[in-house]
Amino acid sequence: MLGFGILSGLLVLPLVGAAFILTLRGDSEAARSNARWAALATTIATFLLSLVAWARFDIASASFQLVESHSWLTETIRFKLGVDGFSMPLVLLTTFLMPFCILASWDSIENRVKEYFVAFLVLETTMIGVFVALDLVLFYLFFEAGLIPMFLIIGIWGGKRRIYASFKFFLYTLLGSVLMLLAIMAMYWTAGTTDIPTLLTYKFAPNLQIWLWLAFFASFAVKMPMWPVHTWLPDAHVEAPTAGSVILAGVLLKMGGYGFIRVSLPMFPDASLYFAPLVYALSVIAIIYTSLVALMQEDIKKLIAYSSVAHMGFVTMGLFSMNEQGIQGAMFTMISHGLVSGALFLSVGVIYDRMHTREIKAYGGLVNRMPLYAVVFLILTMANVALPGTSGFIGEFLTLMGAFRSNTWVAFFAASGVILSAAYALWLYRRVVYGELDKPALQNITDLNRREIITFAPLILLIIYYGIQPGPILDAFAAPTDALMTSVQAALATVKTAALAAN
Amino acid sequence: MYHAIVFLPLVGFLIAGIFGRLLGPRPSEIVTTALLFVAAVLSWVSFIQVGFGDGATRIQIAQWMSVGDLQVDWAFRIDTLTAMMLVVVNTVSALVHLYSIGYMHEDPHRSRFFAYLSLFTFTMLMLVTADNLVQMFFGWEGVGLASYLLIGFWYQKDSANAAAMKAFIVNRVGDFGFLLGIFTVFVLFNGVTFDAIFPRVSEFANARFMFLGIEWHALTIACLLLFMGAMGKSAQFLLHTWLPDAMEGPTPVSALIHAATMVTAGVFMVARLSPLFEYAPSALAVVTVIGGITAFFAATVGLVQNDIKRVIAYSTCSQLGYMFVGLGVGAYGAGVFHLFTHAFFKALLFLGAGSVIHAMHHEQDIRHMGALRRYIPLTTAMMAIGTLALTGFPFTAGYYSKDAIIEAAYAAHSSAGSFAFLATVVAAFMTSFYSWRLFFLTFEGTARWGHHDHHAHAPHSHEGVEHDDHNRDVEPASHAQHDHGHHGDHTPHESPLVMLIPLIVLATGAVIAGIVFHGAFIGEGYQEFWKGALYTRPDNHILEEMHHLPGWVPLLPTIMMVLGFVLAWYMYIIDNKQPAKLAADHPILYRFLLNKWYFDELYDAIFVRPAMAIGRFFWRTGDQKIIDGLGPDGISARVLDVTRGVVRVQTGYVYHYAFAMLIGVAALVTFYLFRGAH
Amino acid sequence: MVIGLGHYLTVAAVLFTLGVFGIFINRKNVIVILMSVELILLAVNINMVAFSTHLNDIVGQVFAMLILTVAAAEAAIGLAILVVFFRNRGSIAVEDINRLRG
Amino acid sequence: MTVTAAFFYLFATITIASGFMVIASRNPVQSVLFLILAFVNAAGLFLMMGAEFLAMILVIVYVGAVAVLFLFVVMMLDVDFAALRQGFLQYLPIGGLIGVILLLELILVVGTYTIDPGLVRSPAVPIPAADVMTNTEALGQVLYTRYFYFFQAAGLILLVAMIGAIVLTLRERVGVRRQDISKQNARTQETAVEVRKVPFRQGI
Amino acid sequence: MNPALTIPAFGPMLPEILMAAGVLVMVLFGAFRGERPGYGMNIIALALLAVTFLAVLMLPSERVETMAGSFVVDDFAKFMKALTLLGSAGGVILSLDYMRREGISRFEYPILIVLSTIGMMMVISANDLIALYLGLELLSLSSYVIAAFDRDNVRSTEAGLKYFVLGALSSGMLLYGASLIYGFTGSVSFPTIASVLTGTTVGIGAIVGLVFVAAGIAFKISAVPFHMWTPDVYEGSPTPVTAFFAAAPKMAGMAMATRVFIDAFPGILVQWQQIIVFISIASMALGSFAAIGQRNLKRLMAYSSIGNVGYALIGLAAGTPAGVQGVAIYMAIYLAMTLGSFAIILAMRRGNVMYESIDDLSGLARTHPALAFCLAMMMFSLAGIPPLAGFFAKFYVFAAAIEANLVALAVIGVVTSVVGAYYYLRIVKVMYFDAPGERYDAMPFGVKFVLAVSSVFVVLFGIVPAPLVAAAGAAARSLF
Repeated sequence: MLGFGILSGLLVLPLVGAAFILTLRGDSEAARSNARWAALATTIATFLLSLVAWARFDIASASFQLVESHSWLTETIRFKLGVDGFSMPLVLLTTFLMPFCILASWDSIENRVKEYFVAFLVLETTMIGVFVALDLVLFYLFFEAGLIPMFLIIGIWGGKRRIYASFKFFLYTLLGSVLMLLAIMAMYWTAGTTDIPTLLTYKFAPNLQIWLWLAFFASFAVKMPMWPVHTWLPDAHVEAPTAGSVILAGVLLKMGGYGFIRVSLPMFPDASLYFAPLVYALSVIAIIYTSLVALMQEDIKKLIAYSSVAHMGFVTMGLFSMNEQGIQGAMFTMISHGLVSGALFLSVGVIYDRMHTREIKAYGGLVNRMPLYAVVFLILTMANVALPGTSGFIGEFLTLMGAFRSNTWVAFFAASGVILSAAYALWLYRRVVYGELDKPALQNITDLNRREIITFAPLILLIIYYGIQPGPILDAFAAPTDALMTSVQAALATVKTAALAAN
Repeated sequence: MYHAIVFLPLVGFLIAGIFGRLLGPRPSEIVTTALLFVAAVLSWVSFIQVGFGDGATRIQIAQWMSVGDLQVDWAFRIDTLTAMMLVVVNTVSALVHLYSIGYMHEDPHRSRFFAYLSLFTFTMLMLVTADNLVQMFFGWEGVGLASYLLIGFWYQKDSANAAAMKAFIVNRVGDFGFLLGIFTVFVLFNGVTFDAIFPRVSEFANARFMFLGIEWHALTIACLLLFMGAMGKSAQFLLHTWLPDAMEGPTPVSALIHAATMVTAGVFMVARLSPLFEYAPSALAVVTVIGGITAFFAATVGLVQNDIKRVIAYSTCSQLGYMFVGLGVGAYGAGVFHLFTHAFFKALLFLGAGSVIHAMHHEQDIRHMGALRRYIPLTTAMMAIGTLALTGFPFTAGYYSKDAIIEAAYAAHSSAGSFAFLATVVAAFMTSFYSWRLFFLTFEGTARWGHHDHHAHAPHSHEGVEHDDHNRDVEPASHAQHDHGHHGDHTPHESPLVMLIPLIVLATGAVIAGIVFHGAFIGEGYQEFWKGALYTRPDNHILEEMHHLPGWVPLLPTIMMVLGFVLAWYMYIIDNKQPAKLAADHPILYRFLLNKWYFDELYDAIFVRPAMAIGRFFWRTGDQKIIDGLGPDGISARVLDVTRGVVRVQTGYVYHYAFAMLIGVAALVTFYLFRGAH
Repeated sequence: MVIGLGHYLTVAAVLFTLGVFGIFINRKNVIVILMSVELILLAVNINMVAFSTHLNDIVGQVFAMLILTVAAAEAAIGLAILVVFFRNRGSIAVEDINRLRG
Repeated sequence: MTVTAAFFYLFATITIASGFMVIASRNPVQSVLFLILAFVNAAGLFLMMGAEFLAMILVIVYVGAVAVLFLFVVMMLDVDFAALRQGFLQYLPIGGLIGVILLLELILVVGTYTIDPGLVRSPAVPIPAADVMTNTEALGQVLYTRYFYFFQAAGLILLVAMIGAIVLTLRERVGVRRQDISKQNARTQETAVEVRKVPFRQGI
Repeated sequence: MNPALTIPAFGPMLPEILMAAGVLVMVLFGAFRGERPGYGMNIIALALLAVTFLAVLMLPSERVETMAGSFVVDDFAKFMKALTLLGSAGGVILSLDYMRREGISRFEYPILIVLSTIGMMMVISANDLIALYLGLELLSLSSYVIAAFDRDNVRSTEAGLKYFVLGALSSGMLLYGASLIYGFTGSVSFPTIASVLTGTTVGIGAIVGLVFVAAGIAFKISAVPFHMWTPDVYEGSPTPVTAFFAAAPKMAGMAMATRVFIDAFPGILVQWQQIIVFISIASMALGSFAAIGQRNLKRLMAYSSIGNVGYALIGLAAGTPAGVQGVAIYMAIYLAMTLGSFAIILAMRRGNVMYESIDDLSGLARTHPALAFCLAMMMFSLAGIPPLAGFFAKFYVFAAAIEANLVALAVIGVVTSVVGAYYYLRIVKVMYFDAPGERYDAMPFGVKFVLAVSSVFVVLFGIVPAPLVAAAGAAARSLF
């Protein structure tokens, strides 16, 4: 069919669903219901399609697969899609999380239902696009395009300070990414192409690498977000509707990490080595600083948001440790954090839908009336503190190990995050779930309903499954990591030779 | 078989955990307990096979992680050490399951409780069967989780929640070290499985390793880091604060987790890693010193505690110190042997205490007990056996194991060993004293439990300079059925049979475990029994030397025991005004001990409060004032300032506009004139 | 003393400056601004003619002539706009042309 | 000092002085008159440079039409000149400073005038010598041939000026009696005159 | 001496001739027909523009000079003329309903638009300074008149007056510069100037002349600091006129700037590059910052257009084929965005009242979802967010700047674009996040048409960008 393949299908399918929802007339309950079901069907279909892609994906190969390429802006800037071991799991994560977002919005979104689902479906396209783009301009296009639906989602369906939060989110991330755009152009003029596979083999001059790296870093660091450019995240999380937070934490934050692994590390290995200490420092600060900040939060979502920042600190630390454990661990952390933090935000959404507040103080003793919820929240909390047996552990362990191999100081300080995360997460759990149920408002709160159980069950199963059997995901990372390691080690070798020559 | 041993508890957990609410409490109890008994029986079978036959093996279950050169499998490493631990864990666990059927029979959340117990057992088994450090860490944290859940089982009690949290977080501090230790080992040996590490240790005997900018003896730093994990889990000095608080959990939990099994995981770990520690003498010295301090310190605190469980908890802490002393001086067999025997008598003591508490309708303060011997004679007898074993009465289990440690400490002939010897001997005296104090206050003397409204009388305590808030010591009265304590019959009653049977079984163990096994664990059967599971360097002859000590050394612990008993007898039976007088005469010391050397307050002051203050500072000042203030908010405010300025320039007057144009032109012309043309 | 190109250019420059000056220094009356524009155009014409003569090239004069033509058209339109403005506002003071600003 | 120079300085001085008075004079009528003076003297300068046609145009078109148009508008708009006097000097220092700087720079620039002599020798359309052809004729020669395009464009500009002036200022006022020639011509005695017989002593 | 009487080639001028002839017919027709209601004259004007558009497209694509070298046609001229004609057509279409309802519907309006368009096309094709000046004056004089077209409105006439006074000053400056260039190079013809001004012997006079010419051009495209008229004129003029100003003359102005700098002064690129960089930065910064303070939509669009010109000038500053391509693409996309935005402003009408304030958009997403969506897309596009057309516009100019090593310029550009995004977002916020107001009247057909076309273009450009990009590329190459 015109040479468009399965990845194009992944991009188009949500748009088709969105278009269909747009054609629904009226704002009756029936129309809303149709919109919900259409959105759910679309996201599930997309997920199934991504499974097909996964089935066709050869995990042992480090090269890009399912590639399709069409002329676009010019002959050198093409509409080129493809996946490799780094991106495929992220695509799956995206398509997997989307149905949950739809489910989480089932009852909680009451006004402008159609627009809401349209925004979400468009957002899905842009997210998938980021991960499958094999052209830097295309990558940037999707990278930025996601801002629009997310801006609307936060701004329209958000909480009290939604306008502040949405503007901060939009402008902050935009400011970060525009510099990346310039770097992409510089690469275009230097290498003559924006084709990612070609650029992966292109060797940029070390001096240029420094600048390019910094420009990309500006974008990815904000997106991750890394300390000290993280402050948009708590605001955005707090104000976003539940599903928005899920996607924000689950997928959008991963774009930064994906960018590092797709662009910064392999294309600018010299600069990455040069700046690794900086990234280490920021990562460690992020882990400790935001964990301490999380400890003092009074808002559940804000607390989880800060914990996300800390986890992303592990990701950056792992990526820049530049060894197998670090890189694969970081990638795994991204997947795992996608599941865990997504599920955590969903679980905050559960009580928010009932009580319409996220104040920790407003809760307490939920276990008395919501035992099931307590279990779910407990498992997620444990996954969040990286208890072995949950997926969170694998990532944290591997990233720490990777960091330890390259710098013990980093690992030492980052490992203290293990303590702090337990502190804030358990304290949250204690304040919200444990204790006597003495708040009058909570007396009639109900436990998880069937829809919510259906929402959480697969997430929790996966969190535990991947904690015990991370193989399916880790193996996908193995081949591209090897490829990456060769280029990084080549850079390392040059640096060493230069150092020797200098001596 | 090993699959069954390890996974049956998991099955029990899943059944009780997932279907518990459907099945109801009774089926959950029966299923989990039955499965545990099966596992326990199998454990004994394997113990005999491995310890007295040739059953050591490695069982691969599945791959876990494979990243670069890091290969981690789910696998069992079965050797004598493991088999011994299997026995300890499954036996005690099975008995505790059984006991809990009686103890918890009023609790509406029983199925959850049994699920947790089984979960704990499973993770503990994973820990002891681990064939690599990471799987051990899995079990390590898993038992931490189970401990957290069980301590916080009565979630309506705020103190229980706090204690659960504290236990988890303090353990995490230890795990922090454990993790770094794993990394160090991995960097050195390029592997985390014991099979990859142990054969190559000697290659790295003199290796150096840069850690935090200091060049260390590689194995020493690795062992120290790993030992940090052991300190956390085994509640050693500095990381011990969680253990007494953990008594907030139901008593069977205390018996199982906080006496017999989980807290000994640290001991197990050091024993398991004996090949590493053997090459890190400095690390061993640290282990010895820490163990000695713990033994002494916990014993001092135990002297003055009034909560029956806390006394036993400090006793546990102290005994764990003994074990580490044994390990630290190189007598791994002695340490592990003490672990083994301790499991029996300490579980016995706890379960006995539980029986007392049960009898007293959840009263835990020994100041409000007394004369219980007449009401609950069987429990009293069991407690007596436990106390005897703990204090090291000749030919009880404790006698063999504890004395072996004290002897080994003497035999080490090192400064650390000497220190430990001194500490353990003094601690032996104190152990005897507080154990008998507990016994006498509880079972002898006059009944002090008649007035049920004792809460109202403030200075009722006969030692009472001050005492803990009572609410912390009382298990919650919210168990609906359990209101007979207030308006019903106050007479203590003996516990049901399901609770007594475990007591009897454990008492048997406490009596005979030492006689039966000391030969294999530390005596002539050592080599055949352990078959290298505990490694000693060729130049480590401490077990030999233990048998060639001056005659007074083996006698010393027994003397201490007798002295302690006599003193307790004197103070609590003969002249029971003495304790209060003594406390009044030395208020500072008394308060110091009663408040556990003020460790909680100290940690609160140097860790908890600063962390919160820093957190708040980072949030309010760092994030909101500095980062946001200089970053997004500040910039947007500056942008608006600029905007106001720019808009003001647009005055609407034509001449201003023309003037702007003129300035533009003049500026450009001037620029080119000064720059000059090329 | 020979009167050369420079003299004419200087005169033009002075006139040009006076014209520009007249536009932004004037506070009184828009008509004066229109006259200032005429001064500017006159200065340009002087330049054009001077260069034309100097270069011996008639293009400059053609240009000057067209400028004159356009200047006339410009004056017509300018005065027309001025008149309609006056009809609406009742004033042609420069200070009064300030309804639109910010 | 030659006569040429004398005339140059005469014309130049008067041009500049009256140019100054255009912007400095308080009465717009005076400004217009000074403008006329400036134009006339500029025409003198044109003459000295050999551009007779332009000089004449300047006087005829500018003085005759444009300046008068100005005068007309000035008169027509009944402006209260007395009220328009404030604020003249308010921005004078800074404005004047920049103006003077610009002036000095411009003079500096024209002072550096150099040109490749080759360019002077190869103009696009050389000016014919005065004895061969008059300035007017020379202009006419190129204007309608080579620069025909400009001529047409200028026509369009004038068209715009016409349309613009009309569209802005022409008003169809109601109640204003206009002359309609065809109507006048179409009048006959019957339509124009009604003969009534007026009753005696009663009036209409 | 009789110069050889040769008939110049009229073929390349066909579009202009068509327009000129057409406009004369319209004048006569209008004069005889008088004031009558109806869109007759507008239809004729549109037809004329359409025919001319076709004529432009049919022009040969190689470079042709005619009229003694004063008039040039090449791909660049074709491209920009096509854009200009589209802009003018937009201005006419948007005015249809408005002028009638405001009671200022007169037949001169389309005539003046057409005349002005002729001026623009002359400017685009100008190959010497005289043609440039004449075209510019034709364009400007018509513009002054239509700015004041609502002649009974004090704001409209004030806009016209301001525009006129400052425009006259700017054309005076341009002329003064032209005279200096003429004097210092000996010619008014671009190719000759280019051939003279090469190498190292460039006198300061020509550069100062260029500065003055640049000032005149910058005025026309409303680049800082010659922009001051823009907000006032945009606000005061009748809205369709503002739309026209923002669309068509901008095209011609940028084309003029490009042609002058690239065609006439290629030899002194290093000199004029600094001028362009300076005014580009100033425009981007001022456009972004000042727009934040606005409450009036038309005024906001004025600052937006100032900022956009700054971005387009980045491409010019590069002075490379890629840069000119960027300018061409930028202007094409800007045209669509600006017409679309003004269409929405024109849709804000209840009865006889037009609403122009940002607050009047409040809750538009609830009352007019489609309208709000279109405006939101316009705003995101103007902010340069992909995948909307505005992103590609910025992409090409920034890419050109990077290629030309103007990194600082590009960085400042992207940073100001983020500042600019703020006020575009604010409009989206008002529409989507705020409480809805009353509904507006149904959109007239013309407005709807313009809005639909431009929205489709803006949203879907990213899918098939190649034709425009290729055309712009060809246009750019024709200048080098």
